[in-house]
Amino acid sequence: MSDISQAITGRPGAAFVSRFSMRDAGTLIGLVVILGFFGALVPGFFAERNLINILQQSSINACLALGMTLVIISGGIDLSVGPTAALSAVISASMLMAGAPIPLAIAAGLAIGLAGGLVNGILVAHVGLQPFIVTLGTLSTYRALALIYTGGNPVLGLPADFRAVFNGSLLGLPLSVVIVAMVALVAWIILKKTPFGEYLLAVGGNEEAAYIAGVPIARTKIAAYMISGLLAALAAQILIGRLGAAEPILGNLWELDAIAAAAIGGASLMGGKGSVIGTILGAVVLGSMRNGLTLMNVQSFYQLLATGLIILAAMLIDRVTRGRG
Amino acid sequence: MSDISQAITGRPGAAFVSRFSMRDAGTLIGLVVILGFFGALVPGFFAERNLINILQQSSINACLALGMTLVIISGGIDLSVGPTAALSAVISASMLMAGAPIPLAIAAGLAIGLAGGLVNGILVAHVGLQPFIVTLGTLSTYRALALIYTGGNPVLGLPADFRAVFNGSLLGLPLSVVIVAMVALVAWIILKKTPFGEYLLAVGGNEEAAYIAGVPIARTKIAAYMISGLLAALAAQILIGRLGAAEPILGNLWELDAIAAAAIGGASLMGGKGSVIGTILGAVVLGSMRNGLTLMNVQSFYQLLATGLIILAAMLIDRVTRGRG
Amino acid sequence: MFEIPRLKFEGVSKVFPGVRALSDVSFAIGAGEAHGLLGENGAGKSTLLRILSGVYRPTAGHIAIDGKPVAFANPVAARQAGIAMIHQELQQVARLSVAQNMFLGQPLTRSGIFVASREQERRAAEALAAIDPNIDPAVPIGTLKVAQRQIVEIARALLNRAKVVAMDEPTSSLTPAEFERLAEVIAGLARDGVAVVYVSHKLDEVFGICRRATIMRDGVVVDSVDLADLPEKAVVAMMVGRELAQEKHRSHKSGDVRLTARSLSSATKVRDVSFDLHRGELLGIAGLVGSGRTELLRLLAGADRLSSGAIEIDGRSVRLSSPRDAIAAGIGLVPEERKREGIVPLRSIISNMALSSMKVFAPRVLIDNRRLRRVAAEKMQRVNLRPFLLDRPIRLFSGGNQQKAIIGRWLAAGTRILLFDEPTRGIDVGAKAEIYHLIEELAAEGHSVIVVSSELPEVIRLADRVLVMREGTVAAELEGTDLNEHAIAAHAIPQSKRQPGQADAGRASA
Amino acid sequence: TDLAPLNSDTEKDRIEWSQLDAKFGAFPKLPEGTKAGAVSKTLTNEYWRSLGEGYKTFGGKIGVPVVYQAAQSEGDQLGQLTIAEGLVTQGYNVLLVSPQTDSNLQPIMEQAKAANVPVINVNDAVIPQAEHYVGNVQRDNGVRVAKWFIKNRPEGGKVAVVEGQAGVYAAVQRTEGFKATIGESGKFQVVASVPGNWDRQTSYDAATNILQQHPDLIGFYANNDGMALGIVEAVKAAGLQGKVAVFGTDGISDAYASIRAGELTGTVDSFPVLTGEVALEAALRLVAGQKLPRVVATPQALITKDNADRYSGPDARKALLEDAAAGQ
Ligand SMILES: Nc1ncnc2c1ncn2[C@@H]1O[C@H](COP(=O)(O)OP(=O)(O)OP(=O)(O)O)[C@@H](O)[C@H]1O
Ligand SMILES: Nc1ncnc2c1ncn2[C@@H]1O[C@H](COP(=O)(O)OP(=O)(O)OP(=O)(O)O)[C@@H](O)[C@H]1O
Ligand SMILES: [Mg+2]
Ligand SMILES: [Mg+2]
Repeated sequence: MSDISQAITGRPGAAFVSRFSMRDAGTLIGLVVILGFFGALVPGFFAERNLINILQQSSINACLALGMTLVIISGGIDLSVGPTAALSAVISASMLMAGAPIPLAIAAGLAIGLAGGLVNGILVAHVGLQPFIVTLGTLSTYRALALIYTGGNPVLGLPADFRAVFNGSLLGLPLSVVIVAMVALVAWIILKKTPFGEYLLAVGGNEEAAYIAGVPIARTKIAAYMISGLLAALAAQILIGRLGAAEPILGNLWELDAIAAAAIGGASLMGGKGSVIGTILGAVVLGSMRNGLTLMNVQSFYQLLATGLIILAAMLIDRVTRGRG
Repeated sequence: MSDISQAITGRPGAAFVSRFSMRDAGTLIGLVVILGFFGALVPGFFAERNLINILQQSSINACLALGMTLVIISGGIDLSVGPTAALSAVISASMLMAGAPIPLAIAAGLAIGLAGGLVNGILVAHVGLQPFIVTLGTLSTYRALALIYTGGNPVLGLPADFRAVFNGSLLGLPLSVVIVAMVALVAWIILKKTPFGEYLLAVGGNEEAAYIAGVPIARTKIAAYMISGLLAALAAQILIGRLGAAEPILGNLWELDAIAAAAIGGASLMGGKGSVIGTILGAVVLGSMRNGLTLMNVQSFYQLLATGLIILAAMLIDRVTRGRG
Repeated sequence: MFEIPRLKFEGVSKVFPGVRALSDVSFAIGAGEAHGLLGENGAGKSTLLRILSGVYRPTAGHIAIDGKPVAFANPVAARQAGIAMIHQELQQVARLSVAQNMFLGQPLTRSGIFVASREQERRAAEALAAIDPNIDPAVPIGTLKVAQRQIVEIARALLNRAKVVAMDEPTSSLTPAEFERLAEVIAGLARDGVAVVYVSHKLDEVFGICRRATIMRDGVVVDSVDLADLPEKAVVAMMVGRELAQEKHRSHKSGDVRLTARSLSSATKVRDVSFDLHRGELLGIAGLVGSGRTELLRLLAGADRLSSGAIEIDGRSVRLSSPRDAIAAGIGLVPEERKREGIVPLRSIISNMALSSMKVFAPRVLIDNRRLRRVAAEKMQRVNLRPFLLDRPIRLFSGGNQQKAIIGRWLAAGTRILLFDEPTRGIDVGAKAEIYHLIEELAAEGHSVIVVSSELPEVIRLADRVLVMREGTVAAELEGTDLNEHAIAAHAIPQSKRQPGQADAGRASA
Repeated sequence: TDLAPLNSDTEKDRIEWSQLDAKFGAFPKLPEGTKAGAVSKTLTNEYWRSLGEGYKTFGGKIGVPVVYQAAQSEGDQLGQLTIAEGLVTQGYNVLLVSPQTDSNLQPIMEQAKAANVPVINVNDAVIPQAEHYVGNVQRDNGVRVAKWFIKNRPEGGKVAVVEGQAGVYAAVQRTEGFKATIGESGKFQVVASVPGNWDRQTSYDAATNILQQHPDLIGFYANNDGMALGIVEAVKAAGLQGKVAVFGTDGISDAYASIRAGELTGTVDSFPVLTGEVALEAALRLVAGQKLPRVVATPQALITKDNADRYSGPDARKALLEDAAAGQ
């Protein structure tokens, strides 16, 4: 019975380690291939300055993609991140211009993100609508609200104090990168170490079983959308800090990049599966690609081609190294 | 044994009617509400001419959405319809400008659609990648190919003979409407009356079980994507016939409209569920909305708002009338 | 008699759209009593227990615990009221660990924030130890076998101190040895004053565990009886509403070899399996859980790929690279995990039945609907589908009736070689007899049949000849007088573990 | 900085393109190895490709290499920022940027300043902190079309606007200019002003609906040429060709072809190739150390069938110089 009992008991530690590497190694290999490719072709690609650029340029997408990952794990999707960010941005910005204290303006912006997520979550969890359609509807709605609120005009000239909050650097890294790294750490802890993380995996993995086990399905889903909204709002704050202005049309097509990052990182759009580390790697894959193509001075049509092919290639590498599923 | 003999002879009609109403009544009610709303507010909304306009303006989206419905039923999604259409359009158009016979140019355009779908299908079915990501990748790739092929320029001044093919009318209806109605009829027959339809529903409903039951999984999925590509190409032909020009940027965001139509019509993005009649109704809901808002001269921000809210409202009505699931 | 029962159903009714699943169900169970709940497929047992555990709300009537009426809004409310439930279908999240699954919805935490994984694993191991100490609580549950996952379900019900433990077919995948340990656990629960509701189609288990039982038929209570007073036959008669004739095995084997397996091996488990299957023959395959029976059937059904070896049908070698090939060669599989591999839940009985024979029903392009309905009605009548609603989505049928529809699928496809993997798992005595009868009829008609089963009486009852599998190979081939439970068990245990007199203690059925 | 936020349409510190030579002399000598980097909105619109052509032409003429990049699509704001940052990193001596929005390239201003690289905002969206702007007055687009209606349709009537993407600067300004000017005359009614999203099909559908409701409409103004060409087809399909005037914006080659064919009534050409040449010239004059006014205005002209030949082909520059001399 030796082989049977071995099959039964397994080697738990090994299993976990191997699951980490199984899941994320594919993405890592994809990243290494892309970095190697550009490193070989573009002089200065590996310059410290450029690597920091890549991280900074990936940070906003990474921030969104982390929220997206949680939503995707719960079996949903959030197409409304860009407009949520825009709404958050213009409200914080107009408060700042009206002289509101910085923490209040930031808090209001983040609250808008939470509220946007709450609406999405309620429509998905309590009303029972399909996530894709709910967030497609709120994609238009939130964008329209941002446009109506500002009359379509950007809010320009944000105070330097506010911009300083997000524009500093810590240990040589831009603050935005540090903030997103911290967000990633928290997301990792949430997913791996808290009941909520388990609930997300359970709800997305087998909703019926989760319900029977007493997992608060609706609360779990709503929380996922609220976190996604919150992180979209945080990304918006970082961005308007960088830009010094908030526009109602900010965040156009952000959802696709965020979904791509999560998927390259191994999240399954069928739910129940996804990894924080993978998503971060996925965002950096996309960021390095943009950066490298620009430095190679590739014409935009060919950049578009490369974007498409690299997304497919990343998934292929991932698929080959990780096996089916 | 009365119940058995009843089951044998059935009341197939009755069964079909009741299945129709359960699924599609919700969408129909949504449509009626929207029509009633605009009819009350917009003079001339119910004019025959305007109703024909609505049908014509819905026809392209309906055409795409039918293909999308089949893909969604199979458990997938096709984000690449717009770029597929663009590629098909510019290739047909440039052949026409080079003097190719009309049937050949159309055939080539449709073949491009099939080929685009084939690539999507193979990557999904044989390579085993996630449909969302595959078609996100080909969304960029096909668009880039169309742009590169034309250098970004529209192909203008298509021959009148070609345009006549799609611009005539039959029994007072624009030919494009007639063509799409025929496509819908074929799609309905496929879904309800052919083995392929059963296979689609089975593959999307439970792939593992379908496999054991001998359903040709890969072929079924590939066929769904190929039909979606073909219908995108057909939509492109209709559109360039109407506009007299083919642009490489044609079809931007078509996928969202097509998915919205399918979802409003009751298709589930989890697969295994969807209806041709519902999708057609969904496309007409969206078309009437656009038409009504334009006739009311609603300012663009508020049009966007209305678009979002109406998508949500249509899903809500649908949800309330149809019950959960 | 005047003592307040621990659990009481009072006039419980449940109506689903189009079906009345329960009508006015009333009975009571005392503290410390293990109470059987018996009935055919679709009698309403699971529905009743799902009401008890807060998954469904009754349409009418209520439940009383210790004399106090309760109404559960959700499963958590039921759990908090002291109800623990083992569901008929495994309710697990494949990617979470065993311990995470066991504590799902009620995690142990450190400082109220973090999951106390170690503590959960320790307590999970404790609960598991009573039945199978070999299950590692830290591995993802998706990597376990069905039987082990079922044991996890049982252990989960033991975590909390419950007043009522409801078990809906807890042993459908378990071996007798595992059942024995479960029986001890149940006895322990009873000693602690817990009321146990025990649902099983294995009557001997119910007789072994329970003193009293309630028998249901078509959603109503037929009677609550003292099992000690009744012979099994009488109970069965109450369940099905008629006496079941005990049939004896008859062979229909003819001379011609229909299928030959030559040294079949798979990449994972099956090693060098060879046998012949004759026309009209009923070949049984027995073995321990994990001995490779399912994998062997999947090889024959084209669902998995051979790594070496060859399959011949009617003397000609065939390549089975997909179930499609196998179906074309006349082979059909009735799979072990019905929900995952058998049914397309949203589709009707007709669609599920017709899936494998589209070529027959659509000779040209369109499906011949009239013919399809006629054939479907005929086949479903033959398998005795209940309720006889051919357009109803299959997910709304009980497990037994789903199984009948899958069997109907192969009848419709004109399959000549039928592979049954645990054909009567979760299926009641009435339907079981029907399925046995059906299988024998098929053999009599010249079909060749392979039956994999963990229930040895079932294999012996059905099979002309039995292959005993051990660790992926055929350890023995038993026929005629050699074919008995003891012999099978003896061959099924791996050599190294076999010690004199221990054959019966293994994981094989006895 | 102490610069007031730029409004390119009203900035006082400006110069007409035609006066560069007159005021600042012949083109100066450049430091050895000067190279220019340019990033525009997208290459999917001919307008931006022509602008790039202008950069290349001028760069070729004086031997300065120009790298011209563009975002992958209109609206890819962060992608454009990434590209611009890449150009700063790579050490180009001057940057010419046509931003997606008023603020998405803001960080570039600071990075470029730190690297001592001048930045020229070329057309469309206006970066408030921009020290240098080359381009035309967006509002003037709509004004010119409105004036055409006032002059050529003295009896007045119903007109409609098909707008670009909601919230985009150029669309807002052009529409504003048109509506304000035509409103002043008092004879015209703007019966519809609806989004066309820069999209031919959307514009076609919108125009069809508007024509159906207002068959007596006398004209359309579209915020770009692609949309205008879609509207032309809708007008033809409604059998109203010749009765409804259609104007576009940009002056792409297809618009010229359509004008010559008598279908499109007119377009406001803002001469992207010339704009590119002027912009690079201004940029390189900065590199050479000259101090230019904050805004260099580039020309535009309302093109109709009558003057289409004058403004296309090799003599366009001459014609524009004549216009400038005539003070138009
Ligand atoms: N969610 C549901 N919707 C509609 N009908 C249902 C639903 N669940 C169960 N039923 C029906 O209720 C009846 C009782 O089913 P139930 O599952 O309780 O039977 P059971 O006695 O547990 O059968 P088995 O022995 O096969 O498990 C069946 O006719 C079944 O089809
Ligand atoms: N390593 C594994 N991970 C997950 N599932 C497995 C693994 N090995 C086997 N299984 C599944 O467990 C079941 C047991 O199959 P197997 O052929 O090994 O044994 P068997 O003799 O059929 O035993 P059983 O009585 O459990 O059916 C099958 O459904 C198989 O797919
Ligand atoms: Mg049951
Ligand atoms: Mg098995």
